[in-house]
Amino acid sequence: MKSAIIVFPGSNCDGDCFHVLSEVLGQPAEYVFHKEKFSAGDFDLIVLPGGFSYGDYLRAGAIARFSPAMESVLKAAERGKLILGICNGFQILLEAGLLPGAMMKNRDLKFHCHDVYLKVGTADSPFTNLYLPGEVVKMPVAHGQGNYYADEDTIERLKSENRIAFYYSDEKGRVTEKANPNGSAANIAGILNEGRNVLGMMPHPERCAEEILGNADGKKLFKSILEYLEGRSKIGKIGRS
Amino acid sequence: MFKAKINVQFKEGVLDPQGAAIKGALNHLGFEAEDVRVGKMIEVKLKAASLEDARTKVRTMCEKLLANPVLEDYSFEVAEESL
Amino acid sequence: MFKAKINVQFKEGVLDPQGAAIKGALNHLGFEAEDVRVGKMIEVKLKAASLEDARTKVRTMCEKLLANPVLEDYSFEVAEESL
Amino acid sequence: MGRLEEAKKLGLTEEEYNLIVRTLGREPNDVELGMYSVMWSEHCSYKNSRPLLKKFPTKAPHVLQGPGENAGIVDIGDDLAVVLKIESHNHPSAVEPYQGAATGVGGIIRDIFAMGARPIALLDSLRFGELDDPRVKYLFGGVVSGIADYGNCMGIPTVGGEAYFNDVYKDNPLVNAMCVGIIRRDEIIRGKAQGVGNSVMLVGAATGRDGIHGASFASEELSEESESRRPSVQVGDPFMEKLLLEACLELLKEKWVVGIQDLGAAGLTSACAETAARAGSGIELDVALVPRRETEMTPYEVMLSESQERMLIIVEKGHEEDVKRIFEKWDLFAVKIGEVTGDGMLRVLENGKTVAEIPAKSLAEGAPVIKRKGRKPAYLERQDLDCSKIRMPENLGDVLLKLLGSPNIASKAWIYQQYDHTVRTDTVVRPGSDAAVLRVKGTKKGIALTTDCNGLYCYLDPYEGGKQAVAEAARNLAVTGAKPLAITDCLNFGSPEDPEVYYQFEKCIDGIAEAARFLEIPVVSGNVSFYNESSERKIFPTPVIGMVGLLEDVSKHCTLAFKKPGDLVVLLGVNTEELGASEYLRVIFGIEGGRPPRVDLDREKRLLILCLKAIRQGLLNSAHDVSEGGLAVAIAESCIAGNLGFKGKIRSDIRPDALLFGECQSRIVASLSEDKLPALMEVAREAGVEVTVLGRVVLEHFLIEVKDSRGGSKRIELSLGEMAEAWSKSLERKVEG
Ligand SMILES: Nc1ncnc2c1ncn2[C@@H]1O[C@H](COP(=O)(O)OP(=O)(O)O)[C@@H](O)[C@H]1O
Ligand SMILES: [Mg+2]
Repeated sequence: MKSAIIVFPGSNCDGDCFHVLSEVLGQPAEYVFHKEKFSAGDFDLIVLPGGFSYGDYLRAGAIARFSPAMESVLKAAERGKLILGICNGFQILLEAGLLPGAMMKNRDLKFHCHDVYLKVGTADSPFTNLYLPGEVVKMPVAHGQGNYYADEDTIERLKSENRIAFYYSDEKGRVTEKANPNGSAANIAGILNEGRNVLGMMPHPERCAEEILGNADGKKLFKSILEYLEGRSKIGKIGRS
Repeated sequence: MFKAKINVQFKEGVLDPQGAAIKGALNHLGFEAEDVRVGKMIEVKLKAASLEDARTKVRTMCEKLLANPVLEDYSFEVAEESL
Repeated sequence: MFKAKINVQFKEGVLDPQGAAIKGALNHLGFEAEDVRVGKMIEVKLKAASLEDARTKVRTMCEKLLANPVLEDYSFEVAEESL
Repeated sequence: MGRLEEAKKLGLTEEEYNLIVRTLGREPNDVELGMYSVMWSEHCSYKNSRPLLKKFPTKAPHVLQGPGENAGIVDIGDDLAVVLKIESHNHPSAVEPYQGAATGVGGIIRDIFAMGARPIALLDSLRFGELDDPRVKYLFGGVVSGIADYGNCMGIPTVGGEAYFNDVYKDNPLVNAMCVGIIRRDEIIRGKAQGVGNSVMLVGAATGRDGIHGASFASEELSEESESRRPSVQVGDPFMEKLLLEACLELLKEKWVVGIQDLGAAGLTSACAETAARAGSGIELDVALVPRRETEMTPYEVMLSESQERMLIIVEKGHEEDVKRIFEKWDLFAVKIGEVTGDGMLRVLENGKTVAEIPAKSLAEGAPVIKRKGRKPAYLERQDLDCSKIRMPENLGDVLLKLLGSPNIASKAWIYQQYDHTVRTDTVVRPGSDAAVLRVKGTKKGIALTTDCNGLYCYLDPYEGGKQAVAEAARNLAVTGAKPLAITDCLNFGSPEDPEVYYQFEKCIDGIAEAARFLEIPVVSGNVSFYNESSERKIFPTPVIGMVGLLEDVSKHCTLAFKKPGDLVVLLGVNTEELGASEYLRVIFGIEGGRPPRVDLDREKRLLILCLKAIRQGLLNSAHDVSEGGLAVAIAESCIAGNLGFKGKIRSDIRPDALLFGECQSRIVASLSEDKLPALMEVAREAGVEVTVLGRVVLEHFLIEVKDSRGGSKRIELSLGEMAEAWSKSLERKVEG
């Protein structure tokens, strides 16, 4: 499993993703600078890391999506390569149209950095196959603009197509208003594209993938990807590609 | 040189957290604000061949970058700037 | 009911990092933007006794809350709204 | 107007002016006068404080860089070193809280990467007036979001700090930011302009008219007039700084980089004068080459601008294009503005014509030291508080709840949850404990970070207060399992021209120096902020101590949370009857008085040794130092953090409120499994520290009984829920309510 981590100007979780993929999972990973195009064939997984690309000026992710590397990301997505956008990476995927909807400022207008509980919405994806559907996991969030918005039809579609990967929930898995840290529609914390090869999520699995950090719930996400790519996952092969 | 004043606002029906907060604060200060919407006002000075050309350019800017069609509407005015 | 359109902008000379980033992006996209400044456009619907009263109120809002006098200037228009 | 008059208007004294004339051998022109006035302001020259700062112990075998550079550096083994520095941004934050705090964070980060280090953590030490005041609320909210937005965007976790509220800070909030970086020992870079003919380059943001005379602004009291000078406030651009950081770190790997210096207060003037003075060289530059954001800037404005996010780089001649290539990658410019000369002069040209010419050493180091004499303030003479006149409250449970809800003790989550404190995936112990712990990737090690100072103690006894700040910081590190390594200090005081303030300053320094020496923790960097007063109030003397400690094995760290029902809860150290200066007296009786608790440094040292040993040997399940609010609050905090209760009995003849809420020093509340008690006793005996069993960790009840030898007793009985409620929501309610 070889990963590319795209470095946008202002990315700041690129090193964290690199660390998890290479040190914790022991898999090869490379940084790709936003000014470079790359060949989708060279990588199995493309990570759009968190941070503040272009300072989040104008709108989070709005400027980054025009970078040359994103052209390659679009092509790779089309070819069914796995794309994982975390936090700012999710915002970029939305702006680029690879995922539906948009992000707004958190409803209390404050940046939120703390652990949240997530209910796994679907285990039927390359990213979540090691989780159980409905399983509750803990992950840190750290964002000021994680208030997911989409019109009702889109939300309905995401639900009916089983594309909501994670919901903000309480410790017991109840998807309540109180457990929603930012005002996201339907408590959405992460969604898949139609082909299920693109995942965008606000919480940071790379920040909770090691015991020393007190929580390794996020490691399963990266391991799911590995399982999938090595053909061992219970979900078999998705979509085209 | 042309100068465009571009106004980007949330679509009708999108709940604007910043507007809601300001409304709360205004009412707390004793004003009777019924509705508050916060948008962006972006002023761009640009080169273009003509006013028409400038208008086309500004529209493209808005569609490509300045407004997010999922959430936002935009409107603008363009005027020629004398140096 | 009155409707105010309030425009809040950085004072001359104050660094506008957001404007600079947008300018960069526009030029990257092939536009010839010379200068970009980003401000806020705040629309407030408010109750007031008269247009005059509404103007006074909006001015006070700006001074107390909506604009930061250290860094920002404001301007506004008020109109009466028919229901 | 005569030159001298003009000099005075710029804040220079007649004596200083005469010295300038003597140094130059002529009258200074406008540009020169402006340059002198900022460089010789207190903020840049430390002219009021330099002799006293010499009292600090600054040397130790692990110190690689002491005071005098952009930041201090200490060795942590494995070829790695930690870089640390704290700085104030009080005055700018009082005028424009959001930008003031943001640019404060930006500035301290630049100090760290100017040494070649990767910044890995931020801390913020805050003091504000009481939150009932709307303006205070505005300032506080603005400062917190300014710090958040800057640090978060940079991707540097803000892992700790303090927040204290008291009316004395109403007009002059304190905003101190600390940054810590990590560097390979062999990659340390210094801010020196060496090698005649080498190129001096300016990189980062374009220069505007921001913050001209900011440094002198920070060197005077806040007044109506300074309010009206507001436009000089700078705006921070964290995105630009992030690019600058990455570009600089990439650049600094190159062997042909000679020196680097951030542009902070006094902008280009200071950066050039300091780098040249450190190397004993000169610099000649042409202001016409400086990229600008605004038109028609004069040489004066260019030299004094405090536009943020800029750095000065000195490279070997011939490598200018290499520098440009690296900065272009990050969409930044790099421009050669001048070169290093051998004549020791800072020569400023405009299009080839000389507009200023000053010996660099005179600018950077030549400000005449001002010798002042302190006078013991009258309030210190009539201070003794007769605690026997204080009636004991009926219900000590209510007292505990009130204390837990005091913003000075209550949870600071409202603040630190707005700070990204988990980015970089090193944060092993997050904010909310006594000190943050970060792992050091690639090693087994960890570092612990804290900032501490109790301004009320320092006010009521500057010497003891100074000592206590160091002792408490060390204790906060020790309870995580970290051995204290180094101090960076931020000395926030009123006007040094006031002999009583000067007295406070001198005594605080004596106390800090004494404790640092005794506990063997060198001071490696710091900052002085004077003139924190308005016509109505002076702040408490507030010498904030930032401290870094080392854990040899980060997996053996300890936290304050109780872990297991059934564990024994013990007190390490002894209780003494000291009620003075306590949060208890302040909150319950409105008294800010009495003698602050004494620190017996010998006792403190033994306690630190015991705590470190016990944690290293894996004896303790939790450890928490006793500070504001005393023993009862400390136990309650360990309960709330662990979501567990406590049941215990304490036998003592100290009056119950003093026992429970007095803030006597050198105490730690720890919990451990019962079978480890003999081993702990053994280590404690060796260290010479008393250990008392206080009770046990239980599921949810909270019960403390106090019994004296005459059969008297008092009790506190509460539910965990009500304590947690009082503690966790209080600050949020104050700010948002
Ligand atoms: N301004 C702040 N920024 C970040 N963290 C803070 C701030 N104020 C307090 N904290 C955190 O809250 C916790 C409690 O702070 P404090 O009561 O000062 O601890 P102590 O008494 O142990 O020094 C610490 O973990 C501290 O780092
Ligand atoms: Mg403590």
